[in-house]
Amino acid sequence: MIDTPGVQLDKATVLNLYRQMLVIRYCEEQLAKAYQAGLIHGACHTYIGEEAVAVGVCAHLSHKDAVFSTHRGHGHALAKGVTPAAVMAELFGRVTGCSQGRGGSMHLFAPEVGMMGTSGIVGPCILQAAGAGYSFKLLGLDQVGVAFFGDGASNNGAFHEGLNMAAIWDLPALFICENNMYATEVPFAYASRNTEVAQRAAGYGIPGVAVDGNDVLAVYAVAGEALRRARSGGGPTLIECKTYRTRPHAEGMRDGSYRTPAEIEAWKRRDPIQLLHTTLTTEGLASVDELSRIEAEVQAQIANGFEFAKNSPYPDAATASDYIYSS
Amino acid sequence: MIDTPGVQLDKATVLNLYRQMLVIRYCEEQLAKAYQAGLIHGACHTYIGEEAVAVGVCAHLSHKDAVFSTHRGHGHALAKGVTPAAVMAELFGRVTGCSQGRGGSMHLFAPEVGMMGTSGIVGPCILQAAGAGYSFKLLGLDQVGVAFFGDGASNNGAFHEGLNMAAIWDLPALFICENNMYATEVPFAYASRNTEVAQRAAGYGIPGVAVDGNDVLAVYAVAGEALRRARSGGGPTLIECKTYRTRPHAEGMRDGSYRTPAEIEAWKRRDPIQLLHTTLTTEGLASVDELSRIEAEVQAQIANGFEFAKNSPYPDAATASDYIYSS
Amino acid sequence: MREMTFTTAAREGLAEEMARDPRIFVVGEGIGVRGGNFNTTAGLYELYGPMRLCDTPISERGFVGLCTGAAMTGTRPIVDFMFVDFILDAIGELFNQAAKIQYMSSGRIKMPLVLRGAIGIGNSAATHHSGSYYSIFGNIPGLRVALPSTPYDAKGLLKTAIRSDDPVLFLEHKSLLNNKGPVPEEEYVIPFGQAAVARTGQDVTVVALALMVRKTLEAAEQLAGDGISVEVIDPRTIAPLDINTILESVHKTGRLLIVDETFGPFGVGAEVAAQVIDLAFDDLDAPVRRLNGAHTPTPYSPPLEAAVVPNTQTIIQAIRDLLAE
Amino acid sequence: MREMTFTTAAREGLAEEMARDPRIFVVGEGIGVRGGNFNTTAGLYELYGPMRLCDTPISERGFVGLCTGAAMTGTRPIVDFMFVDFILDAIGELFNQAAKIQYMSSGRIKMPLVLRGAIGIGNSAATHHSGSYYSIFGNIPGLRVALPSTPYDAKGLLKTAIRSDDPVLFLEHKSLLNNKGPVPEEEYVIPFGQAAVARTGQDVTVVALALMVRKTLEAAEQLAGDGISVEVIDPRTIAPLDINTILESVHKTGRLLIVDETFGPFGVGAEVAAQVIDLAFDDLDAPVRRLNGAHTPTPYSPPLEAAVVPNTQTIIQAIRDLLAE
Ligand SMILES: Cc1ncc(C[n+]2csc(CCOP(=O)(O)OP(=O)(O)O)c2C)c(N)n1
Ligand SMILES: Cc1ncc(C[n+]2csc(CCOP(=O)(O)OP(=O)(O)O)c2C)c(N)n1
Ligand SMILES: [Mg+2]
Ligand SMILES: [Mg+2]
Repeated sequence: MIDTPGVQLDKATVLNLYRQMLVIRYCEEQLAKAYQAGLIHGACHTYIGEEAVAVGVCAHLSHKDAVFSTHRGHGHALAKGVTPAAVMAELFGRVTGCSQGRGGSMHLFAPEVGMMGTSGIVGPCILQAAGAGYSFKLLGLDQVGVAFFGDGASNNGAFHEGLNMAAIWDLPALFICENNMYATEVPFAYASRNTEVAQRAAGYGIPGVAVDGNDVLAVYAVAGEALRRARSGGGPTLIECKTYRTRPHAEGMRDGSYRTPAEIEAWKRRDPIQLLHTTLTTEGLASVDELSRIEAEVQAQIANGFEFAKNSPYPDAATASDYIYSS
Repeated sequence: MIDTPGVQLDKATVLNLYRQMLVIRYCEEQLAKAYQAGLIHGACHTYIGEEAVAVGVCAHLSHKDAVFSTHRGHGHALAKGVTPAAVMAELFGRVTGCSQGRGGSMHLFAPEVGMMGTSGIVGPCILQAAGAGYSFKLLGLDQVGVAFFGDGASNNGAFHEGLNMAAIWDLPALFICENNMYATEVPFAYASRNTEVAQRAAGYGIPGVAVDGNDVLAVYAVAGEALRRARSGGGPTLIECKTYRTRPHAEGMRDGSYRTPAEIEAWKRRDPIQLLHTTLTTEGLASVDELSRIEAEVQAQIANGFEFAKNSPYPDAATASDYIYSS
Repeated sequence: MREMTFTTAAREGLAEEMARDPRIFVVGEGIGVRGGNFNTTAGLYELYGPMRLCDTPISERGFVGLCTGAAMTGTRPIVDFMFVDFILDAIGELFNQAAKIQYMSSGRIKMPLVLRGAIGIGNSAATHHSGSYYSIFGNIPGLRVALPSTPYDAKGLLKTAIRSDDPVLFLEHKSLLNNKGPVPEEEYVIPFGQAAVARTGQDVTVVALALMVRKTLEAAEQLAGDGISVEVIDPRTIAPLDINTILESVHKTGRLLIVDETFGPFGVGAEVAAQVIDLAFDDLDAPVRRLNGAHTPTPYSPPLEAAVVPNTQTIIQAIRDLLAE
Repeated sequence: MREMTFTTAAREGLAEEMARDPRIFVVGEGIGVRGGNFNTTAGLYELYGPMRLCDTPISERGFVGLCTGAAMTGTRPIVDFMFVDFILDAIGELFNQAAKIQYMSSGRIKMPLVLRGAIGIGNSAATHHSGSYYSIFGNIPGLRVALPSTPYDAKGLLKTAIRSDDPVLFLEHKSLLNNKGPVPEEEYVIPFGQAAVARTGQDVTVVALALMVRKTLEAAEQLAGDGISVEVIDPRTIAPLDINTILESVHKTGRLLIVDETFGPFGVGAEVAAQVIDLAFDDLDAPVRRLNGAHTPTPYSPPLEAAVVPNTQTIIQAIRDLLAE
């Protein structure tokens, strides 16, 4: 058993957090390589460095809870249960992709597991998660709508209107702001006079919590409490996860003109996976060997997924205009 | 001289505040009658009960400062220097109206005096006032952009995006929220969990001040300080004026299904004009006779304006498609 | 058959659907206790309460986005804009999200979302309360657009809109709301994509929508006195658009005029004309003509406002001009 | 004459205008130090600093509204959207405010506002980064819409857009940005409403815009080999639309095809077809035809994406079909 403020975790749960973060990390690393190799036809925004957020939150969710995400959504899809094979196949434009090749990196849909979509447009996920909360409340279900979005999105009108409506109607919704300090190359400190996103919750009369987004146990604890509140009719919570993307905004983009190598290095030293590794080994909850075994298993899983994806067929051009309408 | 916290006013200034509030009050009362008489072709949202806000703020403005307003804009136009005749003629659809009959109640334009427009759409005035501030800052002028809007508008995305941008760029802008507790028939206490609009300023890192919107001297003091700050490069301020409209949302609409007669009566007892009248006479700054003379003068001014307006011609139908483009 | 107003008929359709399906809810400003600025929901709050008749803050973008998410997760939202002009603040949610998600999800997510609002020019509503914008909605794949012109159509099309799993724009012309017409007791729905032949005739085909159907019927009545026989076709929905009914009529008359209150350029008349010229070139004995409202923001003053919309006289003139070709 | 890319030519035009008028400023995400996602402003931040090259928060509605207010008060804003798709969140500010305020103020307020963005389908940008939407802008009175297809036009039209006192949409197709073409040293501007005859021919008139001009010229070149003479007309602006140049061509050829990458219904092809039918009915020897991209959201996967846009082969086929009529 491991004890961190406000949370008790059994070994299996913690090791699963570790595994899930690795799934994202290795999958993203594979995608970055695939991008270099020309297998990815469009954009590719990796989640490397931010894995603890998606994993810490989604560990509490079932397939019936609805997640809505944004352009940096691979991690959310994987943490919600989309297979690495389906994510990679989607970015490779294959019919076996989670969106059957229609979407690519910024349009990942897997309603079967409650991954209700990522969006190339910044903002809408906040409103749609509130809407899922509205459905669940109206239908009397104890499910929750969860939005993942960046610091940049918190300056968009959708944030204001979405959080306000979720607040006044006590909707079962979670708003997870991944504050990685930049929107593309624009620093959040430039785009907002008050860089404490969590403080904005007060304007809407709902709880706002800031948490170390690189500490998966801390995220897990905060998200768990907010979800208990939401499921029991206590309304929405805004959670600001302070984190950092250690790769450029998108693959193929230059980096560093707007941030220093020193800053990047400092954050790499706070790598969420390394942090958990240290905690687990120092607290004696898992041995290095155990963890290495997990790493090897995940490596194999990603390798298989990659093979599957790149050997999958492209969709049939004749289907390009299918599914525009329900009938 | 009159002394209220943070403001010293000479008699002429105070009497002018009194006169300006009367101009709005009598003009609106005339318009309400005209609506009954069928002289007003479209909507008519009166400002009765809220006069202290427009007057207390606009008393500090020159024609070079830019005011942007909303559907309840008669008071702002009058306080900014549009003549009652031009306002009434506009609502009567006459070519002598301030918008030459194109606009009516919700589209009052008089750039000559810095009345840059009222809008039938709630929200845009906030953004446009920030934009005026941007122009003035870029051009190195000490002019200010001012937006008047309601509590309902404070839940619109334009509020969030406009205040945030004005904050980060230190724009010379003033955001005046007229919190009259209702948006049409929807109570602000329903539409927002935190009904203290001024508190939202903290989220943007700018000053937010709440003031008794029925006390013209208090509004005058708060606005004066905010304007000094804006003109000297100190950036924008959000001012929440707590006030009340004592007539229905719009002329011809039923009232009271959403608020009690007792509530309306209580606010009528705090009538901004009556309050100033009492202050002036009890503090011996002006005699009842002096004030009565002003009332008579304004009555006459409104009567003349009304005659002018209702005897003005309608625009020529042949001009209906003029001015769509600049050339 | 019993007569009722356009508004009452539409409200009856809404009430019937809300009674049969508890997943339906309505959002909008003043659609709760107040019953809607245009009485679209009068009496329903008392039956279904605040969750199913939900008053909103002034957050048009927000509640369209919220309802998009709701439609994706098991409920069937109806957004009541009062004036459709206000939808312009929500276009991103509508075009980039609601209209595209069925496609992007390969049909695994449905989008049962109705967006209703009052359209049209009249009563000096001025430029922020007179918009229609339907040709814009018709341009976007993934959307359906219904434009009833009678109480009968209002009820039948609204019920179809509510039962549809696609996002549907349901647009009600303000000047039609109090018109009365026959509405049967027994239940019915009107499928999308079926035009109504509002009047049969031999000499010329006139396609008109919403209020312009009424105006065109008046014009046709007057012209009948001069022995001119006008066929009037009301597409009722422009997405999908029933071109076949129009083609059959043009095959008979050889002449086509499209009367539309809204802007001409890139508008409904253009699309109808382009399809007819493509598919029935040899049937045409004369140029296809369009009569539109002026391409201008809507002015307030009565004489200006009257000058920017077609009326019975200008319709009559346009028909005479076309027959003279 | 010197050659430069579309992007370089447009940027030269912007730089020239910013140098001559200190009231001009640009807002957008990453248009400051970064120089723009599409290098639209590269090098200008160093010259003019953060007030005239202003990086913004992700507040599209907000900065369009802000720039509307700025344009009303003495400055000349340019909104750089990077992808025009993002303008959909600002449609309310654009259609209800920027487009209407000159009119509502009876011409006493001007609206010198440029809104630029990349359009078009390609490179698996998928459905949120492939939009064009120009027929929608053309439907709205008060707006101008420019669609350059060459570096020369990009510079000349952008300078006209910046000098205009009207709100102008300046739309740059992503697949054209790196195309090179001749651009003179000496200054020039291109007036709005003047189509370019991109290729003269006798047998058929093809109207095309933006990237489709290039594709149509390729098709015309190939058809020339078979002795088919195609006249290619590039309107360059669709609001205003130079119909006369099109009419003259149709008078000569008797056949008209409109090739447009964007959605067919209520689109550019519909408007051009409708005007030609109305004004040149007797000149037409065959139906007016439209070749459009598929009426669908834009898919990501290369084979799907390729299937939803016209290409040289489909254009050739459409021309042959029309000539066979
Ligand atoms: C409405 C909209 N505007 C602009 C963009 C272009 N864009 C894509 S990602 C991005 C930055 C997003 O920053 P943030 O929300 O902090 O997320 P992060 O990339 O840092 O994870 C921008 C501006 C967009 N996709 N949508
Ligand atoms: C974007 C938009 N949505 C809805 C409306 C309809 N409407 C007109 S006034 C009003 C209420 C405005 O309330 P508030 O902002 O508090 O101003 P007040 O009328 O109380 O002065 C509404 C909802 C509108 N004009 N614009
Ligand atoms: Mg960020
Ligand atoms: Mg109010």
